[in-house]
Amino acid sequence: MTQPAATKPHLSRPHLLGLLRGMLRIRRFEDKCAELYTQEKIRGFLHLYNGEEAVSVGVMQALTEDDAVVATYREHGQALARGVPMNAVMAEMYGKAEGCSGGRGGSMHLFDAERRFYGGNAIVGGGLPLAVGLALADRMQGRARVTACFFGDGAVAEGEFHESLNLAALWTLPVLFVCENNLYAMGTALERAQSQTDIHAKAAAYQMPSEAVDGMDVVAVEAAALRAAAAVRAGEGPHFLECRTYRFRAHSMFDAQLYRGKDEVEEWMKRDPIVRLANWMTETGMMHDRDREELEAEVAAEVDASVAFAEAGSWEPIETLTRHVTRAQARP
Amino acid sequence: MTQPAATKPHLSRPHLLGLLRGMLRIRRFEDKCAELYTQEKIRGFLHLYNGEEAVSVGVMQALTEDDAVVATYREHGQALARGVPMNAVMAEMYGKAEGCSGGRGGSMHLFDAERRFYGGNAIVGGGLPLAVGLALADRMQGRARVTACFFGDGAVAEGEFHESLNLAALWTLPVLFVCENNLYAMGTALERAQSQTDIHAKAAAYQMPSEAVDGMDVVAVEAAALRAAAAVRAGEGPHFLECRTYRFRAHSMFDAQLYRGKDEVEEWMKRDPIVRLANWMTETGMMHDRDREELEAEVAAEVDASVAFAEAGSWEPIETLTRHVTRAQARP
Amino acid sequence: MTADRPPPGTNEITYREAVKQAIRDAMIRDPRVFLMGEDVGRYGGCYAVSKGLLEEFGPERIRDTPLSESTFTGAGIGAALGGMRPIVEIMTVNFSLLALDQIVNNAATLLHMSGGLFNVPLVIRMATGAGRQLAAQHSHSLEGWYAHVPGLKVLAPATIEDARGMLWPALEDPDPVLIFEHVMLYNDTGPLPDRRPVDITKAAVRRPGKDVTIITYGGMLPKTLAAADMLAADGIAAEVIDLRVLRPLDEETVIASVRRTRRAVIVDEGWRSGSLSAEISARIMEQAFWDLDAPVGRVCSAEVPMPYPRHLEQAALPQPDGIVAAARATLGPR
Amino acid sequence: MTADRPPPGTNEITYREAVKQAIRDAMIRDPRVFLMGEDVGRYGGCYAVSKGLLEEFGPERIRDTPLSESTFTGAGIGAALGGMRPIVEIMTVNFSLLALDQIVNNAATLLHMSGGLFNVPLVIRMATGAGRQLAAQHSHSLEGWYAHVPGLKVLAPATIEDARGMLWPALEDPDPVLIFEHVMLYNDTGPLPDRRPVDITKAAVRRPGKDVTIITYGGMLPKTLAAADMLAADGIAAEVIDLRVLRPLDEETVIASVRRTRRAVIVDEGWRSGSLSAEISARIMEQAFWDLDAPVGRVCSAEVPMPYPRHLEQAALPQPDGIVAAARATLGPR
Ligand SMILES: Cc1ncc(C[n+]2csc(CCOP(=O)(O)OP(=O)(O)O)c2C)c(N)n1
Ligand SMILES: Cc1ncc(C[n+]2csc(CCOP(=O)(O)OP(=O)(O)O)c2C)c(N)n1
Ligand SMILES: [Mg+2]
Ligand SMILES: [Mg+2]
Repeated sequence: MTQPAATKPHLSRPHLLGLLRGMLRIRRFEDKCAELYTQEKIRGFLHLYNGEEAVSVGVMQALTEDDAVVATYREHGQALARGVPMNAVMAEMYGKAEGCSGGRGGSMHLFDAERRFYGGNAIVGGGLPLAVGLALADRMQGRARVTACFFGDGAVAEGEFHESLNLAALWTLPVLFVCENNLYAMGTALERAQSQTDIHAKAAAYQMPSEAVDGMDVVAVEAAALRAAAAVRAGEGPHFLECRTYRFRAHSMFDAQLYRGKDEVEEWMKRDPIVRLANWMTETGMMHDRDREELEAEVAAEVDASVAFAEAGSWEPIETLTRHVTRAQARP
Repeated sequence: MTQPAATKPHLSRPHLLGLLRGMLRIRRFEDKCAELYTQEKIRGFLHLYNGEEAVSVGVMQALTEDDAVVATYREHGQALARGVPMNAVMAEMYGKAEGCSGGRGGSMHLFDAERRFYGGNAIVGGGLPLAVGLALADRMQGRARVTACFFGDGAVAEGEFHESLNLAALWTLPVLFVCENNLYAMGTALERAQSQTDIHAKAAAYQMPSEAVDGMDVVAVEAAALRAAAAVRAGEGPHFLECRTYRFRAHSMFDAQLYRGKDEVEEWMKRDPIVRLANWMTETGMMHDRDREELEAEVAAEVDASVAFAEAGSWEPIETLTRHVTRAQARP
Repeated sequence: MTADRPPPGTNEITYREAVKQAIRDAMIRDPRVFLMGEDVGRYGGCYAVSKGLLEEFGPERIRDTPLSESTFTGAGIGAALGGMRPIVEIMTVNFSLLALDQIVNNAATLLHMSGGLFNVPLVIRMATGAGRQLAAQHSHSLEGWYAHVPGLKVLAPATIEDARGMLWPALEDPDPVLIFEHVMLYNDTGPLPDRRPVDITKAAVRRPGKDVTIITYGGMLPKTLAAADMLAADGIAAEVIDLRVLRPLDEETVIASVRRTRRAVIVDEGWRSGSLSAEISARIMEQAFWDLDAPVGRVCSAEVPMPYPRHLEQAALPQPDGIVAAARATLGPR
Repeated sequence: MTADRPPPGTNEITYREAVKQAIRDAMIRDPRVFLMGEDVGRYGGCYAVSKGLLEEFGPERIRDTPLSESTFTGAGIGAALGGMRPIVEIMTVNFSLLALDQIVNNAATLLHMSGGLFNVPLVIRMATGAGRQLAAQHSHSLEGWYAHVPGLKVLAPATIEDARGMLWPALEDPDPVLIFEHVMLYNDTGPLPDRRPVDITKAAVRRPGKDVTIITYGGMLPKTLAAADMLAADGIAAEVIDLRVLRPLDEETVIASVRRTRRAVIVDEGWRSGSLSAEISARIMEQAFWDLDAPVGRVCSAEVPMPYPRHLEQAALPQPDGIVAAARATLGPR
């Protein structure tokens, strides 16, 4: 995990290569998941992050190991960028005991205690109050930690968005609200869900500092996140970051995408955050074809290894069915 | 019920006398309720409207008979100003069969079908979605009616406030949102509930036209309501009216008012909307002492008559206990 | 259903399609009817129930809502008060908790609080149940909670006929009606049923039998019928009752059957403690105790938030084997 | 309680005061404990439970929240995850529906979904029940719903001792615990109990008896004891069991008693259909059927949103007379 030392991104080659690697790991992981889904190795609902990689990778640069993350159900990228080991994430996709949630969570419920990754929440908006509470605990215990809370544009319509932003602002809590605005909530376009489509402007209703950033530009996201996290960490209260992005794939694996045109998708694909960074690094001579190939190979190997790990994993015995219902001794 | 003919209040003597009478009816009714509560004629929770009369009386001027009202649990004033007969309201306080809700609702649940008074809702914020739905029904049925939705400053923190304002604005529905900002939700002062205490500014998050008005000035409220209702009726979509007011009495009959100082209450009492209008009318020669006395006597008689009506009312027989659970034939 | 295989050549239809046809019919029949919920329009419904309806009826009557369960459900209540006949779709029963305040504190109480002035002719449909590996926030069976609430009517169509026939009478009902569609039924296929409405007051005997009564509803009906087949192979004639209406319960049909068979088992996908199965058992206790030859059994889900992996999910859910065992237990020696 | 009148001169205390003392003790004992909810601070609590605590512990630990049940409850979950020991107060169970999503979909599931990584040591207190003429949106008894949910522990202190003694073990519990305080108990007065925690796993026999077991909890305990007095006057010795813990149920105590008395009645203020009383009846059915001499009876609230007037409210609620009649019915001739 990167230790944020400054409030501005380092534009050094190793750093940028790290960002690129971070995004590529997510992209290739997601592509593999799609493949595994058609093979029925992964089941349930599967929400892929293709196109949005710059958001998680950018934001996570601003967090230290002590900070916390509250994620959505489209959280593979959030988890990988946070440092949850790919093996454990892939095993979780399979529902294997070696998964990061012991196999019980699946794609929508990735957890990691060591990395303070508080899940994978499949109730839209349901994570916001948790983030407020985690930040409250930090405040009450005098810890200068940040809780980054991810949610989509769809969540903005839910009552909990409003309640949580107000509470965090009212109590000056150290939450970094990160809206992944990919313009759709399932098949509902932003303008069919919000009377005010400029989401970051809503933070004004809570007197919360707010910024909108190009979510297809990992360096811009990182820069904005660094600024916001620094302010949050300094005790200035919550900050709001709207990352404008786009999902390249369907909402889930059951989606014919009738609600948007191919041309729109193609238009956005031209802004692919990975291609964009890679091209820029190539153009500026920071990266050569061989570097890129090496990176791809390295990531492919990691993904393959994660599949092998998951395949080799074990199923929780059926006898443990009612484990982890309560931590205290069970008696229903 | 006044028919709003214009978008500006008539400052004629009869009109102003009508406003004064409207407010006085509420004030004296509430004082009587307080008395009856100590006599245990009225039970349960009782929330009085003293000090806030100008809000309901002012807003109702802007409504026609066809319009609808969604009220709070502090709704005696809202009901009386809307034209629900005082007898029926008082009988409801007693829980008598002759009450406007057949006695089953009590103070917090006044209803009147004829006046399209959709209650008396004791879940803070719970009425907002109903108002949105009533307005939706009007829109879908092509009726140019307004639904006025009353709620307190406390309700502004609830998620339903946010969801409802968004939906009404998104669908351009004919709702007039009326926030009775009396600075407290029970014992919680506005600044302890909201990071942004300028409530009317929140409407911007929904691109909704909004205005704050002196809720202690009935003419100002009427004027603002007329403007807003006219726009709503014209199909411009929802409008937001924040009426800045104050409750002179405790939150309910179980409240020692530890959370506010006597001086603050006294300061606000100087702005008593009834005194203010009466004084102005006296000063300008529109009202003479005799008029005032007559008015007081008339209102006192009406209140006394309502008590007599309620006293003479009947109890619903116990055999009818499970009536009105479903309208279809019951079988639990 | 086991007994009812369509003869070859007959039109077949899925449960999903039957629900859609019911909505379509109602929309055509009554201009006050409209459908409202998340992604019912452009997306076609999260379980593809409403696919195509937007094109046919337009966005005024097939309304995509923002993610705001409480408010669009409450708006359904308001629209019903205002003279419309809304069908509100909530994607999944787990999300309905966000709208529960509106349903319990408003929809179910307005008629009573208003002394009979304001009824709420609203239909709320939602998916329920597990089996698709959707884990602990999408897989529960909470319809039993709704069946607890006076003022509501609760339906659970388990057959294609009911999926098609229950909506219209629900819309004609003056009170709020909730319809629970089990996610594992949507792909069920069967003969195209009549367009006519079905009776929404009675339970149905789906299979007659004399040895034991098995009472179930919704998504558990196919499994129960499978269990009855297995029992039949062993010479045990199980009577299978599909409750159909979870509130108000059709006690008569249940009690009459139990009086005859003298044995009963209830199959309910809800978590056992406090599920609807308990209410059925208690009513049998109260009304047929002296007729019973054995204690009434229950087959329910394990008391665990639903785990994701298939083997654990299936282990958590009632299965035909378990139903057979419970039925046998009522017949076995003390 | 009938048996337990305080000897003259002993310190007396109200149930309300006992709850407050429990909170105070916990705040002093563990700096991680704090209280959060609507009007718990400056107002002193809607039922005056927390009056004075703000002055003693300050606004950081006695936190008035905005009206936002879902978020402050969810923030309690988050704070518990973050190492605190929050006590969240929800004014009334009817309002808790606004927070139910957080409680069911997060508090109850996080441990399981995370494969045991994240437990939620949170206590949620709320008032429940009727009797104060608060009508159809403030008077219900929905604790039975919470008792349905795996992952939660549900307590119902019916005595001053339990009101004082249950909070600390609830806070020590690694899992979310809900505590239901019946509004009609707050003014109950009795001797000052010990500061020591009580066992929160067992039901209590509040009055021993041999003829019939009456099982109840929370606000119905005083009425049940009154009924037992009335029965005693007629020579019928009723055993009164106070469940105390609604989840997980202490089945052993209930079943052992019923096996002895061979008769049982359950008293529950919830609406009858689908109330916790059904679960108790079903468990007795399953585990003590052969020991029963009569069907298990239930005394519950009428299935009506609570009406406001006193005579109707009282008619809707279980009363000692009805309990006596139900107990007698189990003893009468077939
Ligand atoms: C409370 C709730 N309502 C509905 C759903 C179903 N649902 C799952 S994802 C989704 C869309 C969410 O959109 P957004 O917040 O923009 O996130 P994105 O999928 O675009 O990342 C919906 C409606 C849900 N999971 N939770
Ligand atoms: C959802 C909900 N939470 C809490 C309460 C308890 N309660 C009743 S009135 C009230 C204060 C509401 O304040 P506001 O909206 O400002 O209205 P006011 O009483 O000032 O008119 C509270 C907290 C409630 N009735 N409903
Ligand atoms: Mg989105
Ligand atoms: Mg207020």
